[in-house]
Amino acid sequence: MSEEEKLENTETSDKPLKPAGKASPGKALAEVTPPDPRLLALAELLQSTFGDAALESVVDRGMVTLVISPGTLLDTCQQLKTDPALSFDYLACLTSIDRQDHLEVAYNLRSLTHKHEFCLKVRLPRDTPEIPTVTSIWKGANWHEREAYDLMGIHFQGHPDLRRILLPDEWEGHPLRKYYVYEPDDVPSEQGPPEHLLIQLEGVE
Amino acid sequence: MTLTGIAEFIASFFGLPGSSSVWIVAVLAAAILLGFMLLTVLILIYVLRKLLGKIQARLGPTRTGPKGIFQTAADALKLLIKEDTIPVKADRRVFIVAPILVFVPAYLVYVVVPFGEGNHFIAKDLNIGLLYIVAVSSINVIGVVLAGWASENKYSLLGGMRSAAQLISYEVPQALAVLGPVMLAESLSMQDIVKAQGEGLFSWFIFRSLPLLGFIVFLVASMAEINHVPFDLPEGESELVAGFNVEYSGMRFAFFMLAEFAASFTICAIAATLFLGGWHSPIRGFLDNGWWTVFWFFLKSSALVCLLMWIRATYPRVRVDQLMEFGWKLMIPLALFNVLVVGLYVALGKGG
Amino acid sequence: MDWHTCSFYVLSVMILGSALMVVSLRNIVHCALFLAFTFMGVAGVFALLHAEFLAAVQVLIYVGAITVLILFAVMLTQKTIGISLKQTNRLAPLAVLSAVTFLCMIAVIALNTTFPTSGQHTVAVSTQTIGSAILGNGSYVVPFEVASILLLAAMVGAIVIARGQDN
Amino acid sequence: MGPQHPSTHGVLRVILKLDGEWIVEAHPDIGYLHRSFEKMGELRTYTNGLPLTDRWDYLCAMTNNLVYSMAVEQLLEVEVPERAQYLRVIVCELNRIASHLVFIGTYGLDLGAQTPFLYCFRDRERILHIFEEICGARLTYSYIYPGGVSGDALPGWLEKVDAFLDYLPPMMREIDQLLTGNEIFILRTRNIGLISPEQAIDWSLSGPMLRASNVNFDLRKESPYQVYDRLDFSVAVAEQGDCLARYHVRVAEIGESIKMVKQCLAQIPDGPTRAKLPKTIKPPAGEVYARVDTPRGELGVYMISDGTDKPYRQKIRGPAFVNLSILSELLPGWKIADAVSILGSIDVVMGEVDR
Repeated sequence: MSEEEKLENTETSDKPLKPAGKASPGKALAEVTPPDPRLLALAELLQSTFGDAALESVVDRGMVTLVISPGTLLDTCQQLKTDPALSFDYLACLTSIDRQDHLEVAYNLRSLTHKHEFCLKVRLPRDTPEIPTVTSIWKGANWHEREAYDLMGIHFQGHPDLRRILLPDEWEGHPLRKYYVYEPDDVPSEQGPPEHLLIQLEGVE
Repeated sequence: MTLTGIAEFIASFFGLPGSSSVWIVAVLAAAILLGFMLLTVLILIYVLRKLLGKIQARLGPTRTGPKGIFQTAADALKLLIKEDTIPVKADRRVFIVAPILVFVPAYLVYVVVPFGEGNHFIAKDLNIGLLYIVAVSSINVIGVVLAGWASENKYSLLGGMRSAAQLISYEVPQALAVLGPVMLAESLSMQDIVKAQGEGLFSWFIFRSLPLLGFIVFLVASMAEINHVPFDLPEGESELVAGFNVEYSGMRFAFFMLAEFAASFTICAIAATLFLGGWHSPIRGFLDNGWWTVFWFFLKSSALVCLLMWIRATYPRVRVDQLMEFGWKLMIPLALFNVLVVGLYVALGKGG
Repeated sequence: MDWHTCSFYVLSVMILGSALMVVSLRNIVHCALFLAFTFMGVAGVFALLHAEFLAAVQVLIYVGAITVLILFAVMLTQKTIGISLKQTNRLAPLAVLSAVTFLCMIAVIALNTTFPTSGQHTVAVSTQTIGSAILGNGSYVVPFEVASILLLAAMVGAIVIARGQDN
Repeated sequence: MGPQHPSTHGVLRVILKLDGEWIVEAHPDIGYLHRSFEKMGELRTYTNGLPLTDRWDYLCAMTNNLVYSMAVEQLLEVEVPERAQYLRVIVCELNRIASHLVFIGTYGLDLGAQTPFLYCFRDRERILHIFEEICGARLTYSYIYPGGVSGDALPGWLEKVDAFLDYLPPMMREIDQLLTGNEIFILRTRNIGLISPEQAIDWSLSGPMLRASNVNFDLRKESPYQVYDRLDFSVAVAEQGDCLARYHVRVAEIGESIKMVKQCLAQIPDGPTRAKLPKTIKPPAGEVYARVDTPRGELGVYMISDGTDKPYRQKIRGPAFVNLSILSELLPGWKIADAVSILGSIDVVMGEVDR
């Protein structure tokens, strides 16, 4: 699984800053475009301020990604917003991702003053997806978190009004989970991956 | 060939006592007025839809008959055929009486409207003509409130109360605005007011004393009185679903529509009579007698009606508290000021 | 029996009838409605007496303002939809007694005053005469002004009381 | 204010707690138009996932296609030919004009003025006609494909766009006179539904909602995509942050869009309109957040590919979804009649709120 192999090689090479623009099949242009120097500078800045907490930092196709552990989320976000050099005052988007063996939450943050942005990611264990809410820092996260709870089942501690936003309240299960198959007539099955979905996952050549 | 002649003929034909011809004249006049009123409402609705269409770059009704002439007749027929539902919990009797209480005042006002010169063009030239109009037009408040209350649903009750508050708060400026012409003509009777504006264009009350103020105050207050567009709070679709006539359908709803459009013609007729010299022609003496006076009267009233429709097309709705504020804090002081100025004008004019 | 007297009888039946209904009906909004009809009947009688100004004022003030005021008061104060009041209570006998005595008093006064029963119509009271009576020189100017001040005070008082709830 | 209400622009339900005429609490209840585009996106390949995007914000489908195609192109790191980029900007700005015309029309209707609605929709009809000529559809265009545009401009199409751009300004002045100068319209919108700049940023509003609260942030200027960096246009910003300011920003944006399309028509080069892409697109594994400035705000797509021909995850960041979330803090304290004008000024399209 390409995701796992990316994880291994970062562990072994003790978290260097790795431009990931490696050649990939089906590329139209001849050579690899080096990532924008400004993004490298931003990644450098983030790496220096959160050196210890940052598990991994990747600059790939125009987006800087910084992965941190869930425990340190609240104070890193607080620092991101208040630190004058960073001042990420705008939460553009909050995405919940199901990586089969674990869940992920990605925060796309942007600074209107310094005009730079990056993606902060947090990995959560699959069985107990608990994470503190950031609505106290950015109020815009309120509905994003309710949607993540509703569709992905991630529980945000301390959220002022955590209930389903899109689906009817009495709906069971979280549709965006990979194994979620909604058979209209019976209860959605979450025991394990149904056959046809499994085949599709291993179908990577 | 006047009405009284016809009445005597009918009285003698049926062998009734001679004196009862007065009754028959009244009944005949009432019938004529009712017929005239229904006719004007039909024409008015059709013209409104065509004019709105023109203003809004579209055609307006074209299906029913050439150029959509029978559109209003079709509407009326539809309303007649539609089933007259009465909500179960509603108070039946009041539910039935309310539309009549709204319709009758609009119809009664026609008694004093001077369509032309001389007695045979006015139903009854009461010497308290104007006061009669103001008094009669205050009755429909009861009809509106009862309609809202009788249909047993909180939206219509709210709508009823709101429109009653609106009607009452705009009766005051309307009555005050009417005082201007009364003072200038020193009489309440409509015919006298028109006679006082006899000397051509600049003798009209709209130009005498403070030009236009009395006219504008009267027109705006009357528009609020008949829930015309900038003040059509009760049926503010976007807020309450509908006003006091939400539960009415079929013929009863037609009463409300009839009352609204008849009232819009009456206020234009009264405005024309009070401020635009009623049935007088703009140039003194020119075409100023007989049937021509009726022509001038209708020309002026329909011009005002078109002005009202133009306003209907362009203006959005006012909020409730703005409406009340506008009424109490602007209209009434203006009306009082107008009365003061006209009073001074008349007093000075007479040499004290 | 010309139409003048017959319409008088019609009007008086209407006034007395609806007045009776006002007192006897259970649903309070119906009473208010009949109150309006009573006032209209009285206005009709004024018109019959050629006091047109009074008739119009009667309609304007009583029907247009006081009845609406009562309707507003009734609807705003309590849930009026569908409840019916018990019209009679313990004080009924006392009420009947006072009504009867009042009736006798009027009857006595009515019997021994001689009304000027002149055949022709009474002189028309035109608005000019009323106007000069109220504001003309040496007439009822003072009581008229006092009354208006009283009304003003009442209105200001009402507003103060109503506003009192907010702050 | 239930799902079926004349002024909620689609199936939005707002639970209002009232004290007489005043609103005490407001809880928007959405989800009535939820078709779970994100789940459907995961089960379709990159190419046949595109027609889905037309149904997100059905008033401005061109920008939905654009953001989806840009996400795929960023994953593939493929360069789109010049002519295609110009055509994309032309159709997106025309779509913005059409969407703002719908806003002006319905906003007037909310407040009771019937005439502007018909004028706006008459002009919008011409834009839809132009779109119909180039891609055969009036609302669901699927015109912008990953790698370029589906069809080149037919001969005479650019001239038609040019003619429309000359026809529109006088019409806009007419609509302007109808509403902007109208005292009752101003009475109903000035200082109503005030949003402070800090509040706007904190609630991460975007588009006209943000720019009306005196925050000069426009994606087309900050991180220009396609050929926006070659066009000179000014960002419409207003100070007060009330309903009237939002109305003025949108009207000004129509003027700016006209200027932009005029410049595009002047600069558009010849050449291919599609990049060479493999039959089945299989971008290398990775994550991308593409974002575009639509008439309602920042429409973003966070797309994750795992090397297969179907996106692994496709999160849609709807601008109206975020703009609507401020309603619960914005409405309390105003009257019901103001709620109608505040909701109208947010210019909500339920398609991309509920996804």
